[in-house]
Amino acid sequence: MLRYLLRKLLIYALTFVAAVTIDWGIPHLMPGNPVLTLMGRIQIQNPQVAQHVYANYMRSFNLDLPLWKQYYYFWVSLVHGDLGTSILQFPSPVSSIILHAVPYTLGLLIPATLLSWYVGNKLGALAARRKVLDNTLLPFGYLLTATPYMWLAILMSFLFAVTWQVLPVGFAYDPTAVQGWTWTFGLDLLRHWVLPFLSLFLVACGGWAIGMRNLIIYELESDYAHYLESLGAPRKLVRKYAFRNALLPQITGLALALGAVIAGALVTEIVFSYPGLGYQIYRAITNEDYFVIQGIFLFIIVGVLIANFVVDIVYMIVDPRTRIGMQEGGQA
Amino acid sequence: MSLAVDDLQVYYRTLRGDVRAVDGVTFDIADGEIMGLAGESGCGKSSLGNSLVYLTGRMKYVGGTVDLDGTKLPIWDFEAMNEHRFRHISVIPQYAMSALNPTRKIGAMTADLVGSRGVPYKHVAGEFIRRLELVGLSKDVLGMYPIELSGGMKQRAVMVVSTLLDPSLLIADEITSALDVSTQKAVAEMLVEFRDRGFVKSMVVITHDISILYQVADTILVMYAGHLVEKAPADVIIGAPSHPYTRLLISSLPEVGVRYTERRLHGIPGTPPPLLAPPEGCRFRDRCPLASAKCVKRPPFRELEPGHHVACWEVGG
Amino acid sequence: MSVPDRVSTTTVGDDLRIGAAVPPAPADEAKPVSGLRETLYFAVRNKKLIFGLGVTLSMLAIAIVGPYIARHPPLDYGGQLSVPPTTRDGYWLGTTLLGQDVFAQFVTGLRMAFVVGAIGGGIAAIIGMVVGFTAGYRGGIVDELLNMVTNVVLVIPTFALLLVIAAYLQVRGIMTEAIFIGLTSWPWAARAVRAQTFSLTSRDFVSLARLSGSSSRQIIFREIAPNMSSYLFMMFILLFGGAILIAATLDFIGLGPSNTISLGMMMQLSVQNAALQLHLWWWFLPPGLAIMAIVGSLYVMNVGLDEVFNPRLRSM
Amino acid sequence: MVTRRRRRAVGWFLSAVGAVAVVAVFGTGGAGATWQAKSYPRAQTLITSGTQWGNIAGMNPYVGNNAAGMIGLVNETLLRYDPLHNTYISWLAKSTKWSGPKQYTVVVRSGVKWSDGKVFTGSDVAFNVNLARFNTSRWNNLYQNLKLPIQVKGNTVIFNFKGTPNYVQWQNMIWNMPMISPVQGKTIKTAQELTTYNPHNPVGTGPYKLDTSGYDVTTRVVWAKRSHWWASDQGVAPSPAPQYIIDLVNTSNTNSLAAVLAGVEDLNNNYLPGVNKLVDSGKVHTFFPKAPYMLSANTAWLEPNTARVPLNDPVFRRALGMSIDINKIVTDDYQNLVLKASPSGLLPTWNKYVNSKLVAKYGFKFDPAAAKSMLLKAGYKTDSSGMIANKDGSKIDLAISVPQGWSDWEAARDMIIASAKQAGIRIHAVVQGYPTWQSDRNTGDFDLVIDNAYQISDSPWTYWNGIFHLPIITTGTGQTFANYERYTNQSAWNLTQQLDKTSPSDTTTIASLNNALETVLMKDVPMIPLWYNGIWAQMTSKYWTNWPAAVGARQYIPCMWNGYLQMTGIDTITHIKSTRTAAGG
Repeated sequence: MLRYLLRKLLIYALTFVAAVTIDWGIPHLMPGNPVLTLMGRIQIQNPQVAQHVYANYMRSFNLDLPLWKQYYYFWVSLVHGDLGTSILQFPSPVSSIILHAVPYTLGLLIPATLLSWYVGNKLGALAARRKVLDNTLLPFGYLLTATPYMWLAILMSFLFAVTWQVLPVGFAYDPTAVQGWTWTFGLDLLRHWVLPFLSLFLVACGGWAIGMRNLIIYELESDYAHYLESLGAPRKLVRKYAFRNALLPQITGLALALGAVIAGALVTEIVFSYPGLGYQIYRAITNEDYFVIQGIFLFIIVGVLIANFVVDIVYMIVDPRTRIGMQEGGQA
Repeated sequence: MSLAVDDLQVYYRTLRGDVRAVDGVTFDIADGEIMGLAGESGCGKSSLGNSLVYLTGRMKYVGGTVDLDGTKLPIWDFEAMNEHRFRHISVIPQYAMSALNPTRKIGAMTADLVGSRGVPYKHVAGEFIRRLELVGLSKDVLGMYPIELSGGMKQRAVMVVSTLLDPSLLIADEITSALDVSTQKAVAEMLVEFRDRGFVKSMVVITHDISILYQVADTILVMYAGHLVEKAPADVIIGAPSHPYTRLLISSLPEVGVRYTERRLHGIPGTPPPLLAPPEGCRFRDRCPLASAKCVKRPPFRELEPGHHVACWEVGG
Repeated sequence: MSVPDRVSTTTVGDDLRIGAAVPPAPADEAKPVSGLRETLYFAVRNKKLIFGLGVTLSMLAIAIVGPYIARHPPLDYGGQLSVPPTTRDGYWLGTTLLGQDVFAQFVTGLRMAFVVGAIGGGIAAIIGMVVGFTAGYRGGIVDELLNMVTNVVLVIPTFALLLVIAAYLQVRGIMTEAIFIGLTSWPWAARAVRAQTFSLTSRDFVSLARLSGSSSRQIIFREIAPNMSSYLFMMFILLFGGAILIAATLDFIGLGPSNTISLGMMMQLSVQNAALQLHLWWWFLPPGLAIMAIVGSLYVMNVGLDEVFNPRLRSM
Repeated sequence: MVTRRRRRAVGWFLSAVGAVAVVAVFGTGGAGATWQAKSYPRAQTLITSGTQWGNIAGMNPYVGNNAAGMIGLVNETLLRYDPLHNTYISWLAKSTKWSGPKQYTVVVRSGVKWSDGKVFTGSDVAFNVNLARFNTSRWNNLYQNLKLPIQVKGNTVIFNFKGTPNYVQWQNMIWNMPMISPVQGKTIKTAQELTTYNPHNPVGTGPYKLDTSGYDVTTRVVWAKRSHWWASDQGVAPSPAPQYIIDLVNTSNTNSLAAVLAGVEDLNNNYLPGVNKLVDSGKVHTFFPKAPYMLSANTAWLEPNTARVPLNDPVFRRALGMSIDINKIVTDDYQNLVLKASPSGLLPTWNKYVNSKLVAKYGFKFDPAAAKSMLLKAGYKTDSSGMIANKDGSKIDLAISVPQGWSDWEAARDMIIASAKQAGIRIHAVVQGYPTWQSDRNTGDFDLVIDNAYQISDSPWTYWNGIFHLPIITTGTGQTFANYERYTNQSAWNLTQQLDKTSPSDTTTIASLNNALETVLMKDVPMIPLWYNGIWAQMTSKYWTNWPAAVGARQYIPCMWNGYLQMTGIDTITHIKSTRTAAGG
């Protein structure tokens, strides 16, 4: 058991290093020179001076070093939690940009992902139980999963914000709001949170419902279900087993979803001008603000890895098959 | 008289019409009798076995009656049958290897199961453990997941679970086919043991493997293409079969313990007739060395001598 | 785990429960011909499948024919500005704020969607199967390694890589995008295939094949793959739909192809050009609806197929 | 029932997580938040947007992306400039004058106080000019020409120059250099620190100060009105009505437009495609009630890389210019929100420098056919597909690039490609993100780019300098601020420098120099003027009225852009009236 955990940890460590290395490589693979962007903003008139300042910045961004040194220093500063400085928002450090954006994104993603998972699975289980529901509920499920995040966002923005003007078009809170731990501000946040949340929640929910429905139907037709039935076990018991076994793959799905939903969050935040990570990535990508891209992707990588690891553990606990399999050395 | 089946007809619904897998079958099983049910694959023996407990989605009850200890089994009614399943008639399925919920400990699963049948687990727990030990499984098995058991162990566990409520009839479907010879022997002996200890009153053991039946069965019922061919005490079937098909069947056994399996009988040219719209009369006649004009009429399954029934015009005059 | 002590070929034939695709029917019924006939029989009677297929094919038809009947090149700025749908001079879906033909853009976008779906989904499916089979069948260290590769691909945010590519290719085509999507969207497929293979590998008949000394490749392609064929096909369909959605997202954030128009780009441009505020609904509604229709019908079709391939689900 | 309980547990868990997540969002609000519950009073708050893209980088006036409005609302300038009337407005300086051929004298207003209560003096001016000693200051080259130390006598500051002063640049600096408080600025000790300087709450002389509690780098900056402001105290300007000015970070043009329509924003300085429709339907208003709707901010031009064949040939450049259908760009792409550029490209505010005779003589207009025949006459060949080929017969396929995602420029690019084709000139588009586009432009790795480097100013010199500046830097940074087209014309550059060093009083020389430069531009076509980008400004009257307008007294620039408040942007703010409360503040 412990051996298994250690091995997993090792694997994850390796994955992390590999991913981070690729992440680091990105800016260095890019054409164009970030420092020139900065120079463009300082507008130095005297060419000689410009050259001089240029050299300074190249040094302060370590861009004048050989690659292996840059890589080395990248890890060094990483260990010190230093993710570098934004070019576009010079001199703001990348870490502060992330820190400002993270709460908004998590505030959207965590509820949207977990609630959609929970509700979706519930609905799916219901649908698998009753044919009526299966034919009424599921079609919506298909439509929802098939909807591009941004389009649902556009649609809702168009209806609720632009046409009926019942909800704000964007931002995280009203421009005139005074921030603080007050109900007024809390409600204000919620009002701005509803549409982005819904557009994420609905799309994901449909997917989970369909997945669960199909899984349960499979389980209901499996050998153990038939055996129970041929021993006269009531439908209830069989369904109970089916539901619990069908839940397992959905747990893995959850981990994968956390990774995938970032994209959804990105476009949703763009449509609703929601100042989360997604919007920051978008800004950084379109402006090739390398160090911000690097930092945010690093953040995502870590997040996804952790999510996967947690799910591995959870899975190990809830699914005897993996647990036993791994006690016998993992090969099954 | 434990089981009395009278003119039972169970068909498979298919696109091209009904497949007459069980076509007018009549036989009895005495109390304490272990009846072997033999025949090539597709001869309907599994269908017959299933139809007594659990009509799957595409099996259709057409006619006939099944009486167990004098009460008529509503085999056409899935819900009504529940009452009898497990309590009076139980089954060890072909797929015993995968019959247990992989994510539930065997003890817990059994508890759920008997509990759902209105029997408090604690009433049977002791017996359960005793029987597990009887089949050579320690009580630790209760705390194990199926994956932790070998194929043979799972099979034995299923045997015990299926018979936990002392049904009067047990259907054992191909339970030995996945095992090696020695294990088969063991399993076979356990079946007998179960009967002798009265865990079950009587049994139907479905298998290709006549050699196994020789070890366990009191009587053997041979089927061919959805019809009964011959029923007689085991030694008679092995030693002195009278129906031409049975004879060929036995003679084609190279030696006891080796199976002929899927291969069609070498000795006999031709194949069994299709079971959709099968020909009238004896279904074996095309391949039968003794076939005569009479055979176009279906031969009755008549008693040659006490306990020995045969369906053939040509034998026993 | 322990392989059953010894296995007889009979179980293979008689165990009706191996592989969801084998219908539980008497032996004489399980002949391939009738199997195919049967599948077809249920196929033509399966509402979900027919519906899904119908919608998808009609979309495909539009994608193929559309560009020929469109009266204006999709990127031309010829027409009047922001005209609502009209029959006049072929602006059936109206024009954009800058006077481009929405219909032309729409049908071209549809075509792109199918291209991306087919190529992207195809590549992803192939990689996913190779990785999944190997990992699931070999297990052990191979499994762990492939798992790691899968995870790396999984955690590397896709845009990052595309960003690099984008920066290099100053003229990006739809193919680039499709291939890119294929190369990055296979992980879940690999995991699914792995899981399936994993469970099949522990089945008696595979163990048997192993015992009877067939090579891994033979086992995978003769024993395992056929038993999952329907599953794999359905997986491809899902990847197909997924690729279309991913492409839409990439195009929407401006990482799409540079030399053409796509449904995602239509959404991006309409949003950038204030189509919402100016109520130019005919600009931003069609692309989303189309994607929803294609991908949605693919999913419905998928479940339909599932029911067809897997008789146990027909009862539902 | 195990499962029942477990599922309920899951339910609780999830809702708990959800709650936490929501709280997390509250939390961000909490960052440096006050504990009072009220919101900023809308009726007394002016909400603007359109200047700040991406997070607010901070409070450093020497690097871009500083909080919008800081220069003008907090850190003021010695003079202001009104481009619409071409006049300077004495601001922190009571007076400024060229007190000698090599001497400039600034007399600082008395009675001006910093927001920290200290008195604003001449030495504060000297301190700020002395910041130009750091080579990271954009005025460092002017500083090189100063005799040190700067003489300060009370409120009088005297600058003596080593050589002939760069009159134009110096004057330009005087109305653009923000006065930052020496108390805060004294921490700046190195060139590097000048770029990383970032006070928590900048001390200034202006009418507003930062409301730190409302400041959120991702979303907005909040300026709160100061109880006293020298200008209103001394009757130089009315006291601004808005108690608060909130500038929102830009997210997307669309959402800005939506915000304007929803009355969330009072003044928006984004380019909003199709806004003309909303002006015509009376939903928003602009400086001009109809086309061109907007004042002109700068000249968008097509930069040919004059170091490359065939763009090194003036004839070809001229033909290229003649092959561009600018009218179509103006009407279709910009829906008449912009003006077509004059052949010289000088902004309308510089009309007085334009010599119509020269324009008639050297200017050109859209005529693809003429362009083609001109090229053929000049010895260009045509290739198999009938397109223009080089004189040696080699194929011509020019690459044109605009920053990716600038949708209006992308449309313009496509229109240029289309119309050039009529003249047989083959052009294809390349897609680049802004930084790549920029570094390729700076290092000369391009054929054609659309660009607009130089904002409206007090002298065409900034414009000429941008076109003719020499020498061409080919290493490292390449061209950092001018002459990206790499046009090498020493005499033109000499004229430009001469203009810089001509005393503002010598108007005749200035006129002739400008004419000479116009002539070079129109004859040699080092770059091709396209259109004038607008000073995008959409205003709504839900909460504020009395906005600037083309007719009447209020001819101010309604714009918060960096550098525009010290033009007449601040007057816009001091003159608007609330629709809710009694007029004034």
